[in-house]
Amino acid sequence: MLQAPELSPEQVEQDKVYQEMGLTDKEYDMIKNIMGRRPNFTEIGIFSVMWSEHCSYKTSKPLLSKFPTEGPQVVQGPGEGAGVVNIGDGQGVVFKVESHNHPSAVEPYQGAATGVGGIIRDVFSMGARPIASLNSLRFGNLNTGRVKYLFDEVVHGIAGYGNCVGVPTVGGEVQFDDCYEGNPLVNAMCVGLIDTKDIQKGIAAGLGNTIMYVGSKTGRDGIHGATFASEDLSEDSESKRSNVQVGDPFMEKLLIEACLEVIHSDALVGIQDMGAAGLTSSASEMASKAGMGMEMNLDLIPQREENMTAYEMMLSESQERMLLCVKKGEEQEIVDIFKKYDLEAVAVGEVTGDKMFRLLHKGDVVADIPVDNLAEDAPIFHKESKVPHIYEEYQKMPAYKPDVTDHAETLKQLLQQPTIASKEYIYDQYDSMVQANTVFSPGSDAAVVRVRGYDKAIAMTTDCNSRYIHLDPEVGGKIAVAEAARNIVASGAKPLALTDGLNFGNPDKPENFWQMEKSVEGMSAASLRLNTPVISGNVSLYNESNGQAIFPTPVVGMVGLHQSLSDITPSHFQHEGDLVYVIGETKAEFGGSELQNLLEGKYFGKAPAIDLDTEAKRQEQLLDAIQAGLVSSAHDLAEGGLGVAVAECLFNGKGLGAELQVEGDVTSALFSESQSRFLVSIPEGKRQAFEAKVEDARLLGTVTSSNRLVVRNGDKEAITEDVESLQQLWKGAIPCLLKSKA
Amino acid sequence: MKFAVVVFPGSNCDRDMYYAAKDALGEEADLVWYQEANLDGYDAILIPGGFSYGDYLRSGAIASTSDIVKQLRTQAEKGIPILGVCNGFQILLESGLLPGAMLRNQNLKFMCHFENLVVENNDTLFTSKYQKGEVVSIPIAHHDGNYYCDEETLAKLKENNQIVFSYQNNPNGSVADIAGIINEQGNVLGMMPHPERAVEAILNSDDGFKLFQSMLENWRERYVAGA
Amino acid sequence: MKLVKVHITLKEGVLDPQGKAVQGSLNTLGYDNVQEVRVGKYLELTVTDDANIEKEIEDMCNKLLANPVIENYSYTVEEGVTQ
Amino acid sequence: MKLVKVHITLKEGVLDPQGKAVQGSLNTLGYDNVQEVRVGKYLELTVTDDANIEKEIEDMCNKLLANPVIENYSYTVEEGVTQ
Ligand SMILES: Nc1ncnc2c1ncn2[C@@H]1O[C@H](COP(=O)(O)OP(=O)(O)O)[C@@H](O)[C@H]1O
Ligand SMILES: [Mg+2]
Repeated sequence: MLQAPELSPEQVEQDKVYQEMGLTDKEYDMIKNIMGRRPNFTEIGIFSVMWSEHCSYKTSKPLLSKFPTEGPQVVQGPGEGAGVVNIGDGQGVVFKVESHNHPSAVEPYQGAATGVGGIIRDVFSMGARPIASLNSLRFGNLNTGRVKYLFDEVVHGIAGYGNCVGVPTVGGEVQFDDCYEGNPLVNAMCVGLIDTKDIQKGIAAGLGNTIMYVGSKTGRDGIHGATFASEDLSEDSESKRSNVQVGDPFMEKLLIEACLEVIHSDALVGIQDMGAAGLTSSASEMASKAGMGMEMNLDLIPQREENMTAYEMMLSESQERMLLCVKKGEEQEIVDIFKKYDLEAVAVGEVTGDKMFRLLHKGDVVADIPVDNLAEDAPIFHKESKVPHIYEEYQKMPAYKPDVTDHAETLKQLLQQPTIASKEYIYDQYDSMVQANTVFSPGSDAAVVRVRGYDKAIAMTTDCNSRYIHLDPEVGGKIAVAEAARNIVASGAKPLALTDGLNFGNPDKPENFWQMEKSVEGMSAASLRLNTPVISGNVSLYNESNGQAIFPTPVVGMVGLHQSLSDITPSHFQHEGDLVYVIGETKAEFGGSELQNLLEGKYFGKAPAIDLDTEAKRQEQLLDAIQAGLVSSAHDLAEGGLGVAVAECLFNGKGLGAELQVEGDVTSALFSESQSRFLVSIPEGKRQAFEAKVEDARLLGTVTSSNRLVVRNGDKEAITEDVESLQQLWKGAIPCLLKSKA
Repeated sequence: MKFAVVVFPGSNCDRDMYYAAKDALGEEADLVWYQEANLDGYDAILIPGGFSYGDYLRSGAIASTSDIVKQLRTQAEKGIPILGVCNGFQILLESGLLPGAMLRNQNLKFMCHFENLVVENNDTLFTSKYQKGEVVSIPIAHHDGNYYCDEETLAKLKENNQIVFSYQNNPNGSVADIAGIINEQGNVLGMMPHPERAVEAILNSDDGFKLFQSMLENWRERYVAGA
Repeated sequence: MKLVKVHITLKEGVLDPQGKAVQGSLNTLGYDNVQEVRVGKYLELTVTDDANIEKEIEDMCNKLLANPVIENYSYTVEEGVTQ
Repeated sequence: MKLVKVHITLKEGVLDPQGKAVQGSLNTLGYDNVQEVRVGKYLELTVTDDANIEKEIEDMCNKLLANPVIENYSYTVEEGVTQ
């Protein structure tokens, strides 16, 4: 059977095998130094995964340290499986985002499915019950067969896994742009609920305590190039086998229930999922965090395939596996709990006092590494940064002035842009209601899930307009955070904290690194000003195809709290006769806008400006008005500007319409993407109270029962359209693109 | 009234069902693990939705071979009301407690949204609080909800008034727009839509609540008032 | 060791939404000569030798592997390959 | 008319959760001699006669019927039965 011929330490050095594993000569020398000898094949494999960006954050750590991570609401910041914020009553909300971009490009269904599974494990390994999932997706334009296939299969994979494990998928976002054609992005976020007294840590503490393995058996899943590059693969074996990771959501569901039972056992010391770099990272991190060492006997690891080598077992990314540290002598208690769910908990090692990570296999010591050098003390590299030429050009360009004559027609076209069009095709495939707590399913600004038994609810969203970040990463980074917070506020909740998914190109290119730096600075400034500290996150680099990087895409996942269920505010208009206001001023800002894309087929110029003090003030005032019961509906203005936002407010099948009056340049009024704006409707009788609270609100018109959208500019009618037909265009756009022949 | 909610490996609407009985309706309810359950002494049995055994092979198939199905049969014969929702319905079909089978939705996709159902038969233990012909809004969430039976079976279902709910706009291709059917004896109801997700206005509909109320009222009439 | 190959197909007369969709896609891709597609399952069971194997396989099919309301099954028993 | 029978199976090394669940269930039902189960697909295509049929079937498998990243396929072409 397949077996990597184990190369000798000398060969590893001589043939520079470590390079195929992603280590540089310099890193190899560092490792040799740490070990005081040449590392063997297994050891170098272990270093290569632990020192990869994914596990060590070796290039992004200096940037991540800029994020504000503290606040009175923060219970657990970055450093554990997921972050935790306080929501009162002894409860916390646990959340994190994770990317699965490259696996999804290779095998979209399984790539997306295992991405969902992985992030759910991060959340329940903290001891929390997963209560909601969200995602953030990026694809090329839906005009090639390959992109359509990727899109369909990714959505199918998210649904296939999420629906089966019984965690409602309540929200997400998707954007289509050519830069993602060869490198789609699949980021998944999971939110959990916990009694804060139950929070678990991934530590292997207590000399002599037992390390136990639970879940799926280990196969050769996801072991990358390295093994196969170093052996003679006959064509036959290549075509007959595959290393793609396959998810088993049924196993995950059993693990969720069993682990949430196990956390109440006094026998449990620590628990962690096996995520990226599987057994290697979970084991070494648990030991390193506890200041201990660990010894494992690989003969005891449950194995799905025959003749697996130590290297293969340690690098396998088989899914649905957990590692536990259990008090010595109390293993049976743990075994019994898992047994009820048909799961086997197997003792595979123990905590040692020498801070070494030692592995035995078939009677030999196959690895013996100072554990801190793998985890806590992995190296950090400071990359070169350089302002990209294109940025300077964008900054010099005169403001883009779109030429629009038929505003009604333009609105119709914008509503059919896939990034704006209805995402029902996607979210109808997600079970968004299981657990029976979903107040707002996908389709609102923020998803809302009530906390059963309390008068409160949790709002959540994912956001990132990467077009602005492409034009100006610092401003775009601010906007990404501000937009997420705006969505939370529009739903009537107070933003609490965020998780970030940093998706970028190759950081070795100084221009890319500059984008990372600036995005992070912008995001940090906004999270500081809006009091939404960063409590968890994920970094995915090298998102490129054919040497072309994606738009920088630092996804923001944000969570907020509704202090009372009565604060929950829909984004759609509710009642005939309500007054419609826009909060915030509108300037002629079209750089990176949906209109620019529609008219020019590309993005250029300056991103819309954002002032964080103004942003914060408007959010606070609107939330105040909502909490005072003055607001019927609230929606943030985003892609496509006011025109698109008004139309969206009418798309709830209530047969309502609106009559609005806009001032000045109609194109700007309708389609500019100026920041920090909301569209709200309020009962006529609350007018005075509302205007007293919200400074920058301007009356636009009223909600009618006519099922027509009418927008006037002076005495000219800029738009008079039937809401029903607008809605059909908006709803039909994505299914229509998918059906059209590539 | 005392409800048992049977939990299989992979059930995921078990708690939803439990809360519908316990919190919304305010009656007693137990979550019972399929291997340990003793169904004697319960006034009604709820088989929740989800993906028992991952829905591998066929939805509900593996669960339908487990020992607890024997107990379900015994209780059904005794006249105890049994409600199977979604995967629960699929398990009842696979075990032969209800006739027919489920195929994949016609569009091959999982779908989750509110559907309008027509109450075709309000003369059952489960629907007496509804009006005949009443249209109710209840969510669906399934991949294999395309109900199939042969013509002979369908004729029998119609003749005996066993079709309890039908879809106003058939979303999945079910024969005769069937959303829920009852056994001949009138105490085993299977339905794809999820009434337990529609028992409070804050969840966007409470149209499912009357189903639980009907069960309670009928139980009271039979055992409390009558006794 | 025996290798049992089980084929499970939808009964005639039972609508096959998957088959229909596959056929539609094939036709869209230009394979106009595909007249009909039926999608079934194919299971490979590795079973230790046993005198009663045929009877057992039939039992398994009836009890679990196939649903007689909608499906037919057939099977073959081969000498298993020891890898 | 030809009847094309296509078997699609998971490649070696690929986890088959479905097969595992079926095996577990068969074992629970008392069929202890079932050592392994792998679940695949079985398709029957009715295709009008065509000189190029083998090439076309392979194309169809590669493009649509099988997922070459994780699945293998094999097929046979038989004289179709006209019913
Ligand atoms: N971009 C980021 N911003 C803030 N925290 C981050 C970021 N990326 C990773 N982290 C934090 O670093 C820790 C380790 O992350 P990671 O290795 O992705 O977790 P896991 O091992 O669970 O996959 C986590 O607590 C995570 O929240
Ligand atoms: Mg983790």
